[in-house]
Amino acid sequence: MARVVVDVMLKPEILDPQGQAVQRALPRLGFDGITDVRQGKRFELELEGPVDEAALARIREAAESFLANTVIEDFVVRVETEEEK
Amino acid sequence: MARVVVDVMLKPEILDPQGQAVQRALPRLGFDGITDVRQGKRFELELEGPVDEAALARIREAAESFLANTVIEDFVVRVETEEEK
Amino acid sequence: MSLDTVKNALEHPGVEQPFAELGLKPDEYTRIREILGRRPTSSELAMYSVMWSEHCSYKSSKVHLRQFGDKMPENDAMLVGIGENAGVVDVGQGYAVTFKVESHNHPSYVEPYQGAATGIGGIVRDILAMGARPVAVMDPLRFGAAEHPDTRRVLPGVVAGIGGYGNCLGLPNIGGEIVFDPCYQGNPLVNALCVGVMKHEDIHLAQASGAGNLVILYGARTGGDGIGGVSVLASETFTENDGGGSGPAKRPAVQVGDPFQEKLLIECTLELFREHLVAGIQDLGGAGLSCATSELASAGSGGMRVELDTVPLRDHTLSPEEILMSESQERMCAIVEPAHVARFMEICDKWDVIATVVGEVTEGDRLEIFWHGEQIVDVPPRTVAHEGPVYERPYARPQWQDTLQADAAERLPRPGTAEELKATLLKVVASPNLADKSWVTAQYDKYVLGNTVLAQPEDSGMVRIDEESGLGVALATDGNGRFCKLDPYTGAQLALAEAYRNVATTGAKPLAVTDCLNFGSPEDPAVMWQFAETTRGLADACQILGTPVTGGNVSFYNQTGETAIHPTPVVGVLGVIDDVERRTPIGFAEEGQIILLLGDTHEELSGSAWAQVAHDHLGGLPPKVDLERERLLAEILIAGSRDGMIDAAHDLADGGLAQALVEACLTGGNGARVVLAEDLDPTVALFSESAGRAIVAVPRSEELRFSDMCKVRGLPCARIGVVDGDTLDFQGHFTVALDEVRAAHEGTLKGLFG
Amino acid sequence: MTIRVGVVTFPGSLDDRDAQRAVRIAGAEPVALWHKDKNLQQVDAVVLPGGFSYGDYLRCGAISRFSPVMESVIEQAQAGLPVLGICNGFQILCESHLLPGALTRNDHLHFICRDQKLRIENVSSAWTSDFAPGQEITVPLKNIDGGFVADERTLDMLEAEGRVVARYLDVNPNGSRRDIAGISNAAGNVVGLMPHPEHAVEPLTGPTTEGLPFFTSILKRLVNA
Ligand SMILES: Nc1ncnc2c1ncn2[C@@H]1O[C@H](COP(=O)(O)OP(=O)(O)O)[C@@H](O)[C@H]1O
Ligand SMILES: [Mg+2]
Repeated sequence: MARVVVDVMLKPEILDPQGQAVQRALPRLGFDGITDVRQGKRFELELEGPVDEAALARIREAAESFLANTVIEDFVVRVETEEEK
Repeated sequence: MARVVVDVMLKPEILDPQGQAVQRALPRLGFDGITDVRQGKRFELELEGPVDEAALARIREAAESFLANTVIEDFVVRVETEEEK
Repeated sequence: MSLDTVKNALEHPGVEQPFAELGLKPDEYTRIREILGRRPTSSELAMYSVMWSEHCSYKSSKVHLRQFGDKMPENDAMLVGIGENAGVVDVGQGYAVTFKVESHNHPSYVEPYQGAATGIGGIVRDILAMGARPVAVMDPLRFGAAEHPDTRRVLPGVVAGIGGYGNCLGLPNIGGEIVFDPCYQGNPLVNALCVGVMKHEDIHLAQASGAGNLVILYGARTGGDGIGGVSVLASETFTENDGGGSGPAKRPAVQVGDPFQEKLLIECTLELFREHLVAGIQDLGGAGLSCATSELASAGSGGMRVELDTVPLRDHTLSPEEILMSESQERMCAIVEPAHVARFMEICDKWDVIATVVGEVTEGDRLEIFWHGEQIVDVPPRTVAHEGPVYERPYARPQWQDTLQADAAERLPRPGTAEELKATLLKVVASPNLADKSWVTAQYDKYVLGNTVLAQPEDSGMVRIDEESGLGVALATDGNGRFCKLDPYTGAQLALAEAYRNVATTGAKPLAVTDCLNFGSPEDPAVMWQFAETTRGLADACQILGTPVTGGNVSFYNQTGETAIHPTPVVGVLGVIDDVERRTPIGFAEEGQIILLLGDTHEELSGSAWAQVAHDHLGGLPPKVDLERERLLAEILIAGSRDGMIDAAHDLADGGLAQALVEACLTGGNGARVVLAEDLDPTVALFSESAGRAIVAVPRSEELRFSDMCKVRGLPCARIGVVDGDTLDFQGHFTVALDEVRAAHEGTLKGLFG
Repeated sequence: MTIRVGVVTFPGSLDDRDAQRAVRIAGAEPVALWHKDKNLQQVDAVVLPGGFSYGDYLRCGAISRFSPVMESVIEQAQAGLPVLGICNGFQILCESHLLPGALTRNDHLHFICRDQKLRIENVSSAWTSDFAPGQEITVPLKNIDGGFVADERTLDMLEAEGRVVARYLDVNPNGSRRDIAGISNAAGNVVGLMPHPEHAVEPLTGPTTEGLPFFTSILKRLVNA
């Protein structure tokens, strides 16, 4: 079994109220020096078969058409390395 | 400027209704072979200064106390590599 | 750990069992051994331990709660009383209404969002299990001091959780309470009320009868969440830093709700009812399958056999003990005749709800549970579900009670000048407890279902239940922990009186009561005395007002260390109104109308909001209760609404006349000119919290008819002013612009939490 | 001739019965449509009601968009069938690309339920023809993901083509770009609206009855057609 991660973030030009709220809160909690925060989604997909190019292509398609709304969001598909797990 | 990523995921034993909804939908859209989906949050933090151990320690603290709800969530802090960007 | 079967228990009687860790006392464990004639298996021990916990067995409260039955007033409306998931009341035209308030206090402190969310989920399933369509929710809440940093963690989370779950379910939130007091700092109270509607013939009960009928578990898969939730989160082992829970293994004690799943469960269940496919039904709440199977079997005529390994799991590593204790949300258990199973499954499939036959009703009188063919439970179900331990806990009036009562607020310094009086009024209406609650209630959907006639900030929530006839129900919840601390007997009666008055003020006839009794540790005789006094006061008052208690909930151990919360009974009253068109709102919407004050104002400042805000004082005796007067006031208010004499009415409670006038003016968008009674000190006139009072606004053309009615019936009715302008003008004292009052009243919660 | 207006129920739809009631009060016949059924039963118009379809998991409307009923709705909407998406329905229409843009988390991050003042900016769409030009109305608004966003070019296009159907007045309750509360497609038959006109059709249960013209507009158009 292998894990593929899809990261979905709002496009830079789209307002991210959640990220902004975090950014505003951090200094109040004593965490300074953070100039920007963006909040997005992370999907962890467990695959049955091998993570080959074909599988990744299918996942990219699923991300494009479903996991992300490409009107406002960008996404990145990547295979999770063992170390990250 | 450097970017640090905080990934926040529900603990494995906690119900993840969002991930389940995605998982149930995928086969209907023709995407088979995905045995499990978990959905979490991804925070991208831009730092003013260098990303040294001290900075990471502070971010870990922010994640622990604020970005993640450690009653139900786990988190991972990592420096984003250029290639991922 | 290897499987502990019944056979094993017989063969190895000497095994040491961790009954104490599971919260059982040595004598309780001994009793289990006597019942079974052997040591329990680990699964049986798990079941007994959760079912005999305070939360599930009511072992400390039972002897006191009995009064609600013993002193029950004659009431034809009561269709199902205490003992079922919720009481059911006849509201006419063939309709029945079921309602109940429950607590989710400890879980909401540990994880505010999910704790509160699953609190809503749980009470909604109780209502659903009676056969009713849930139609509205309410949320009586208590938090620590408004300015305390932890309140900033707990309150927004709780509110978001209640909204997140309730909004997603499509249930309008029609009322509730938000009270701040340092006594709730480590013990916030998250009570949740749900009301549901059905036709008389649709009432369902939690019982398993008819050998051969099947036991179907449907809804969410069972996971490791909430294991030990009942025994850890709602028991004496709860301590402030116990966030992770100390249940078995490292299972989370926190449950996560899935309101979408619950919405499907509701629609699916209602369709099952509609096709008469359900012979008995029980929701899964505290104690999960242990509770549902034992209660169903106990209330039914036969026994039950369950194949536990057929339960659909989210986590395949769960042991049978854990499956039995899991409090995974959004699950129901139905008893279904074999001939109906196929159709039952079809409907579940239509709603994408997983349903599994997990067992059957048997001829015998045992609850037997199997795991891969081996018997792990063999118990008489009544001993688990209904014949748990009963304690007569010692109780004693605390020593400090006299000192507290002697320290009356009537002796505190009062504002001396007009300026001081005005400043006091602004301070009172801006205080967190009396300030506008829109910051919270705007996060709740009050419109969904399209039947909400009254909601926040009205005196009671009101929903239409029949679109043709306009039949509706009204609900209010109240509870004043400060009064209860001063005198729990009177305090409980005041809570009931206020909720009753609130319902009547909107024009509905009060019918029945539900209550959530939030207290400290029952092992403390002082707390137990408060509890005994509260139940006695409530039962006595219900008898006089003719409104039976139909169900409720007890939450003990709301204390941090030795310090208990104020005794806090939250009382919900349900009323019925024949035509919701006739409802009376609180707002002064028409300029020129006459303002009348009904009832008597006494010098009663002890325990009041004024004493708290102006002097941070709690002492003395709470206002006196006159239940006959409450009854009369209610009759007048209902008649006034029915006969179209009054256009607005607002009950007087916290903050007294001052607060009531401010709310009526701000809501209606009009000012008022008011004359305070000459024979009263202005502080008393404005801030006394004497019970049995209300203000009404009547058109000039109706004034005489209405005041004559009051005179004939013997209800004091004083003309105190007129709706007018854009100021609140207390003639001879001070005038304050409505805008200034509004800014003070509406700015507080936004400033604290926004 | 009775006008038949379909109201789709998705799993998690909440205001479906309210929408049906509004249709009835407007004088048309509501027809319940089920998400798993492609058959639109020859209705004259479709309402996608508010709620949390599929729990709003992933993104509001993202999962519903792929339901069987939406296949037919998308196809027929493109051929001119009047479709009104309210709140969650608006989100579904955007996810389906029948309308441009997207709805994102409210800028204040809270669910908000309030009586909202709007100005009707376009009275030529299928769903707004019964309003007076520039009419100001108050109807309930309730959502947590109500902020309308689109890129500047799209926003300019919507303005230029008069496709902003309704705008927030007094308060922008969610950070919507250019105070947009509702938009239409180029043909004017598909309208998405964040506020809830179906909750403002009876004096007893709504703040006003000013939501009703959304439902009567469609009658006039269909009867005249
Ligand atoms: N304070 C109370 N007043 C009246 N009835 C109560 C009270 N507390 C509990 N009950 C009743 O005792 C019964 C058992 O309560 P409970 O175990 O909480 O039910 P459930 O498991 O359905 O939540 C219910 O009928 C409930 O209404
Ligand atoms: Mg129950």
